[in-house]
Amino acid sequence: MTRYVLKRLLLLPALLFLFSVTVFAIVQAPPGDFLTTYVATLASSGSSISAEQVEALRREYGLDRPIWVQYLKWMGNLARGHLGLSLEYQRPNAELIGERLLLTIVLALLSFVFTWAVAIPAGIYSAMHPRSPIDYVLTVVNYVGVATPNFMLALVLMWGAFAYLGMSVTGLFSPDFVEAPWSLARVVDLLKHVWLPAVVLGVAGTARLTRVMRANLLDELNKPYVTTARAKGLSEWRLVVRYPARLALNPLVSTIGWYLPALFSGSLIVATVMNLPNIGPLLLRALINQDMYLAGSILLIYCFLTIVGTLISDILLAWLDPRIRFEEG
Amino acid sequence: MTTPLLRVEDLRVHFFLDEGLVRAVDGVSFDVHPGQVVGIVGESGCGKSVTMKAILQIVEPPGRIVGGRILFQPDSGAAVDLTRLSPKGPALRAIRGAEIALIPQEPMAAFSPVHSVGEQIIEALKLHERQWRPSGPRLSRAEARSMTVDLFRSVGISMPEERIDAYSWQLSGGLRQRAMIAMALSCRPRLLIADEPTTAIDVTTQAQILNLLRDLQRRHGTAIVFITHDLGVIAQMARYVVVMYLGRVMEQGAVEEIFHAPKHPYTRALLRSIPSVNVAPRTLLPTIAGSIPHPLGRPRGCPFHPRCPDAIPGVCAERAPALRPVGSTQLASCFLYHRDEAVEP
Amino acid sequence: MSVLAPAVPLTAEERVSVASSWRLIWWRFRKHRLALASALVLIVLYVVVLCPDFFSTQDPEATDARLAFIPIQRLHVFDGFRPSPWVPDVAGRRNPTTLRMEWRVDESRRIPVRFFVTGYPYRLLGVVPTRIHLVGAATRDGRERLYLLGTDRLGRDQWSRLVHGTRTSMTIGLTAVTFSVVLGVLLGGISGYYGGPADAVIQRLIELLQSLPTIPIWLALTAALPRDWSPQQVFFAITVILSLVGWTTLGREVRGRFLTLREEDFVLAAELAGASQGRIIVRHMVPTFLSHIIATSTLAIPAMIINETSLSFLGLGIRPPAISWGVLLQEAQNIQTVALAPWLLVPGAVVIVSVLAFNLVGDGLRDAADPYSQ
Amino acid sequence: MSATPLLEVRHLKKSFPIRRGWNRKVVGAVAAVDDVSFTIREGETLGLVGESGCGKTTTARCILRAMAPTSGEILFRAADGRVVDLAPLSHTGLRPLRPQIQLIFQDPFGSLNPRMTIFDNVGEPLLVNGLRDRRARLDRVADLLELTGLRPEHMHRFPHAFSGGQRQRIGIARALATEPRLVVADEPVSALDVSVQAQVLNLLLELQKRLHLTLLFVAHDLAVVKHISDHVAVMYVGQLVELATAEAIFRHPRHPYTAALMRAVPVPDPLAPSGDVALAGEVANPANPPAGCYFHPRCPFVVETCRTQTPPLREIEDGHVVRCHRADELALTGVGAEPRRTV
Repeated sequence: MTRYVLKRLLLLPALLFLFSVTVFAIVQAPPGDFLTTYVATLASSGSSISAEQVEALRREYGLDRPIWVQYLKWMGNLARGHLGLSLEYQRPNAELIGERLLLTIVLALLSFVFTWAVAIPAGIYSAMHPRSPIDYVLTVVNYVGVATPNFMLALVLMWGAFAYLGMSVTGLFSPDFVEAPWSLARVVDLLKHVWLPAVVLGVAGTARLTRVMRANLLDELNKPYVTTARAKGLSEWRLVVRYPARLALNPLVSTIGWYLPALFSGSLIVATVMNLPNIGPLLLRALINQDMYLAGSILLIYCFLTIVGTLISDILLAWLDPRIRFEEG
Repeated sequence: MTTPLLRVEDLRVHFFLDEGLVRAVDGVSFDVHPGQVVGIVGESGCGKSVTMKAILQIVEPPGRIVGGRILFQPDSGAAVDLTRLSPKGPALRAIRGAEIALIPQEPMAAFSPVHSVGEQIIEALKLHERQWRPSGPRLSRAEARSMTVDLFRSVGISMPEERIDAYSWQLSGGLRQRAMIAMALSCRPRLLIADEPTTAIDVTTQAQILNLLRDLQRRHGTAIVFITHDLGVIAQMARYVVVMYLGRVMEQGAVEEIFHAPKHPYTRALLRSIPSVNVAPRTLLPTIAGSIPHPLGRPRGCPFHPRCPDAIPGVCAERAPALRPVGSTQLASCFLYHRDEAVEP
Repeated sequence: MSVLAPAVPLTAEERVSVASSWRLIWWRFRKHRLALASALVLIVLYVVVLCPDFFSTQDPEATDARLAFIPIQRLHVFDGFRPSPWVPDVAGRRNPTTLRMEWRVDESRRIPVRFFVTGYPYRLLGVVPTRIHLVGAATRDGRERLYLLGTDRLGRDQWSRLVHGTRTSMTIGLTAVTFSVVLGVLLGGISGYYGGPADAVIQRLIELLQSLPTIPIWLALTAALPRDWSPQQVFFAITVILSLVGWTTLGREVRGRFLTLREEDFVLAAELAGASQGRIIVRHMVPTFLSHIIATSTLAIPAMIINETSLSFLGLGIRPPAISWGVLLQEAQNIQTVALAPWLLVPGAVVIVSVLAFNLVGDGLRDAADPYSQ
Repeated sequence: MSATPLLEVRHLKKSFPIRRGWNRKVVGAVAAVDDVSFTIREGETLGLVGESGCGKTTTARCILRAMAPTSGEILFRAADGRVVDLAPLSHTGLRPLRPQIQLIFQDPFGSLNPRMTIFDNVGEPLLVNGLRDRRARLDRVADLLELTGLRPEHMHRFPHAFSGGQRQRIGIARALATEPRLVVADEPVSALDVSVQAQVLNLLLELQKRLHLTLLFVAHDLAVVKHISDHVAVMYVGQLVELATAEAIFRHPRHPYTAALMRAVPVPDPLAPSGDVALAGEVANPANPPAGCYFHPRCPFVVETCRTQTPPLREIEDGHVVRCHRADELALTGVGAEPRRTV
């Protein structure tokens, strides 16, 4: 088990390297660089900047060097914990990302908890009572849930709340707390607001997970070991939870690896619609304005979260399933 | 004779498929006396495994017991009709595993792959604790574990202390089946249902398992219902044999009579058609014409009549014969012996 | 020799005995009523894709600020008891304080709706010049118009725009999946059939692609598209981007199928008969997994549609003046506007219906795909 | 005994690499077939028996060249009289010989392509070997179906319309399509019901007589093997342990494993007890076989030599070869010596 985890950990730097190259290539891809965009923005707003100043800035950011030097410089800075300076905001990227990252993770984790807490019991119930009325209702809900893009759900909710209740459900804080420093009151305020986006974000995933759980469990229920357990005299509920549900969970656990990252990145769209202060809207702006080091840093953070998610699910799976533990160990 | 431990009476289990009705078990009756080994033999689709599942009330939907009785004689008191008990209720669960235990066909798939073998046996021990040990302190984990080790030893598993923590896929086929037998015996049941316990196993290992079962049966006096398609195994294991074909009992009787004086044309033809190490080699074997009909296309009347060499025109195709005595211990359902004994279709 | 009894009951025997796999699949698919109905919905949608102008009532690009935010005119099929479709007229009045046009439905004035009316000129299927449209207001003076789904802030007819958006969004889903299938079958096939080093390289590539955070990468890639590209170029680029990430699932599936098929007895039999590799692949392997690939691809289309819609919604996918469902929904980004004109959310409902239909058809196909499993 | 050998297998070896780790490094090998030699004469049947994992199927697949042997020779007398070594041949080199060696599968359900009609399934070997004319193929397939006891008018049906036994007949028809000289039957009846088994065995016996077929019959069921074979070869953990005529091997087995295998088979006669004295232990792991004789940990007659020295395969009687140190001194009993009680 330890060896297995160690092996996975050793792969991590290699993956990060590959991802960093990919990310760098993508943010470098647009024609021109952020200075051109910057100059254009300044020009359009009426102010201007001299050619010397542009050159100076270009040197400062190393934009005049060959591309691989720029990459190495960026990586070197990253390794030392410097995420660089955002051109647009003229603030350190680390500062910009810091709090938003925390909120991103909180949102994703809450949404994840919601998904599993709802989907697993619902899936088990459906599989144990196939073709029952509740199963049919759940199936319909699931189909619609899977088919609804989460930004659409957010829009409808926001519209409903605004048009019929006269309230706004955007943001993660009440106006008083948006800029306030962290305090217990602020946390409480956050909790009051965060559940709705968390649910919106989790609906499609919950629907999908319920369906998968139901299908997996139905498969498992036909296996001979279930007959053995039943012939042993176990009660139906205990039997299902102890044996087939446990085995039906295994393939789902391995999907945490992509589900968590999908939540991180899925929150991007919802956050934009609902105006949530997490890293999604920041990335969007950075991309549009070619604020490349900010965009690059955020993308790399997404990659890192993805890798960590995969790692966690692999470890969980190995812990749950002895077959994997022994094979790789 | 003693009162039977298990009496199956006119059992009917039907499967309600979208394509039509499959009468998987259609009027099966037999008795199992205490300490007796009864063999149920038949080809694929004869309903032998469904009969076994019906006894334990673990027939999967869309299958349903639609008729008949399964009377089980507990230690004391009157016999209970298992078909009357709720399949998920506590009364039946107390019988499963504790009074009637199962040895399934595929020992590989019959154990959960993510729980150790020992864990699954300990679970059974604890579950039925009050039945196999009505008084005394609650079973501790250590005690259950040491009992499992003893069980392993008694079924001939070497190094039981290590094997108890193994997962089923770490054991060889023979060991797995031994562990399965240990689990089935853990609560000292009075009836053991062995569903093709050696089909997936090699012949030398099969010999070991059969010896073990015979030995355990002699020592504990457990009654066994032994289900198989192998006539050799049935001849060596059972005292009393039930021959099934397409959901019905064709013939039943003491093993010597079935093998040496078979009455039903199906039994006779079946026995003649198997190549044996004692038959002259490279000669044509007497065969049964045709093949087993599709379960949805079961013939009217006696299910065997289209393939039967002795079918009586106008009789066998019309009505199904009833199971009636044809000798001292033997019963057969065939119009050759009881021209007028039919069951309603 | 022996008399042969049929394996299947005699009634349906002959029909089933000579039924090819596609016929068996069709028989099984037919049993899923919902999937069948959904297939019908998809057929209708793709007919719309073929000639959106025919189904439009007005030029989707025509703007008129004076006609902004006209509400939905409800279509009535019967006039009394006579089947004669009509819509009520709307009358506008400028609110003196907000200076906004306020529209009132006037049930007393009925605008008759007729089939095959003359409207703006276009080319049917891109070739035949015509002015005939499926439905329209039967106008006497050419003044009355039909707003089946109301208008947006620029006074554009929402119904006509939706019909045009359907063309883009439904096509993008299909083409992106086609690209994915080509990539997936090719790479997955090589990986599964030849194995060895090629397999190892392709497997690592798939793993790498699958562990990339998709949406941010998509955003970054689409943001990198030059601003001055034509709508066609953008459309093509978005398709490629969507399929670049989407082929991996299909690739895995194809590889898995090849791996199991290589072990099948009937494939070995063909090999031993002396059949060439090409024949084995084309005659034995491909027909076996083709139905599965079709089912999987059908199930992959909705994800593509949702992704396109999301990207365009954020302003990074299809860009105006091109129209797609996502572009239409951009109009609904402002909640105040939506509160004023809730019909702007209708394209969202269409997205949901089409995705639902694809999922149901895909599930039906998947269940029917393996007629020999029982 | 005077017939010419059709197939001569010499020192056949097939090992599968054991791979571990992310780079699939080869860390060892399993010898699935370990130095197997035998001869099949024209028109005869050789039964190859053994328990699962003994290498009998791998041997058969090597002869069919469904896989490449690691070493050894597979000498096949082709139709034109040449003797060809199949072992080193490439895909293209094998193609002209493929029609002459055919396989009957164990699984009647997986061996026919469910998406092709019976005509296309049975006709495929004809088509790929040059019979392009559809009419001629229709005639030939009709003949083959009749030969195997099926109704030719059913040839446009799909496999799903047939029962297991019928499918096995179709499989046999396909194997015979190219008029092969050697037919390898890999457990052809073990997946069939008892009442259908006899039909297929009879068909094989009849066809062999009529078409002068040579059969390699791979099976685990000793009764079936005894019934159909002229010679019997017994394998254990990849090795050939005994080879003799069916008559000799069943009456006087010389290897303790052969004798134990025979005794383990339950006889369908309650008055003829069998299987009472079971072999102890389990089949050795071919990835890690014991030293000396592979059978020694289970052998009731084991002596010190058996533990250390690998016994050679030697001929102790005319045509009776055995791999046992003590073959000369042991008096083992076979089966079928005493007549069976008849009804």
